[in-house]
Amino acid sequence: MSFLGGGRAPASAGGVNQEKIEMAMTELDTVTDFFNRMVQSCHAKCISTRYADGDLNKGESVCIDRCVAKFNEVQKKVGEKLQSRGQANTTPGGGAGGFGAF
Amino acid sequence: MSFLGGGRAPASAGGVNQEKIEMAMTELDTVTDFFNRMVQSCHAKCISTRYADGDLNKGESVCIDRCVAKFNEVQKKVGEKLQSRGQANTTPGGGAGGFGAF
Amino acid sequence: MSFLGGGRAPASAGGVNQEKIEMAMTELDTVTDFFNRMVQSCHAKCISTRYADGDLNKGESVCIDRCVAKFNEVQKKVGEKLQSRGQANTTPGGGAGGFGAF
Amino acid sequence: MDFSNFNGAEQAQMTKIIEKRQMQDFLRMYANLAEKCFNTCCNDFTSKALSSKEETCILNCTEKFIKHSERVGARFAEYNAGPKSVMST
Amino acid sequence: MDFSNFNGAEQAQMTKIIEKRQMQDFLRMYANLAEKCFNTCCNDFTSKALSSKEETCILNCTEKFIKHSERVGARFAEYNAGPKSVMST
Amino acid sequence: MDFSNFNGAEQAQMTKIIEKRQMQDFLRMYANLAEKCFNTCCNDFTSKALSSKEETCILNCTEKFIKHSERVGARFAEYNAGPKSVMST
Repeated sequence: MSFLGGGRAPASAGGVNQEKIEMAMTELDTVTDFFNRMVQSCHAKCISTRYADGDLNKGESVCIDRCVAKFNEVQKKVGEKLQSRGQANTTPGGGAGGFGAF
Repeated sequence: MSFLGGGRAPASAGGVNQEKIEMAMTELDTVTDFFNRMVQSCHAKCISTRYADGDLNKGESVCIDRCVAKFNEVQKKVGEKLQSRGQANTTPGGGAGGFGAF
Repeated sequence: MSFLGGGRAPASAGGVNQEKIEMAMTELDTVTDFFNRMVQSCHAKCISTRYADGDLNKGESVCIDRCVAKFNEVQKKVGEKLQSRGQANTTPGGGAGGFGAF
Repeated sequence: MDFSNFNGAEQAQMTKIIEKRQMQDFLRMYANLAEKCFNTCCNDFTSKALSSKEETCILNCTEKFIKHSERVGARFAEYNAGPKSVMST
Repeated sequence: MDFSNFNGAEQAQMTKIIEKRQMQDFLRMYANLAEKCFNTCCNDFTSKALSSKEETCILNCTEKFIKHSERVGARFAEYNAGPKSVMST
Repeated sequence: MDFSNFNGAEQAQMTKIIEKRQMQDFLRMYANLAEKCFNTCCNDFTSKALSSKEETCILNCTEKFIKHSERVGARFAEYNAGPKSVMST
């Protein structure tokens, strides 16, 4: 990952702050990962797999809207819970990091 | 990912074109990802999980051959469809890229 | 990935052996991946998804302990088997590497 | 995301990185979609050719997934509009 | 892992890298947990608000997953204590 | 893939990168296989030791997966022989 290079080519080569770039990349990757999981989960919850045609029907469309709302809520609740637990020992190497809601 | 270093150590350090290397790596990763998904999918479709012995039986072997053929076909059809749709707005950040069939 | 930079900024910049760092990162990633898969698998095997409360009950706790033991055993058996097969042709690009048990 | 505190050089680097990420994301989405539609639509391995029924299923599966993703993306954008940040500690 | 043969500069770099990996691992765990609890707890899409039943399920799912991970981690550490290495060829 | 338009230095770098990727791919395949065979073969947690039945299942699962992968690889190579490229725009 790009972030790992930080030590190697440290900060401001031509005015570029590598730390800032890496933070932005982590944020981008996190949002992308979250979005992709939401797409997969709401697909599983809302989309009929008979595939008789290629359009979303009314029921599917409404389901998607509610699914996105609920998925966002769940993400927030889980985040608050993790934060209140001061989550720190889950992974072998530790696991830490401050984080808020999307 | 290696590709991200492009900006940092730009092109031809000792005659090496980093852009070319990164393109080749993207291609390699894409083929590997595709192959791994084919292995997983055809395993799920063709291999009995009773595991009474360690050999592929005749039915499983024939199934694998057909599964690989179909998986390749599906990959091509999906690619053509995506291309005809001019797929551009699926991911939060956009999502683009020209691509052909394998 | 960090490992890929090896060629670019080769070894000992300020006494740092990049090869060693990369080997350590591969090891760390491998252990983390293994641990995460164990967490997922044992969760699926042992944890009731009714979620009536937030505590592990006695049965779940005992199940987790045995699950971790078995998962470790399986990992070792699979590793021995792969090693005895001299596993070399599974991926498109080849696939190799010496490895022991955890 | 908010790049207003990025200088020109930083914005240029981010743009390059984001373009590469988008290509990777697209390729992953493509592979994932092909796998998903294959798994749903192909269940008969008595022949190596796609039946017309399977082909229709694959095309509808692809079409529907795109529309689904677009709708999720539109709703997601509404929820995430404004200066809130994932990393806001 | 054993870093005793790492010099000061190498240890400093490893520490930086490991901290970044930990943050990435944490974020992935978080996303994965939200997805898992959503998939298990939310099955009614006649409303866009979480029902109190769903909310309780989400909180218990999260709590239980953390305790589960901690227990797996503790057992895992026992099995992997000592100078054995994954990469020992 | 076609590396004929790569100069010596570029080919050397690609070779190094590919070797690292192969090791990573192998390790991921190994972890994935262990997980898959565990999930299929181990369903009894009244004991912490593998039963002989489970052990046989694990060995056959591994053996069969390798043969499966080899066969898929052989067919895949046939389909992808020739100068066609994934990235050919």
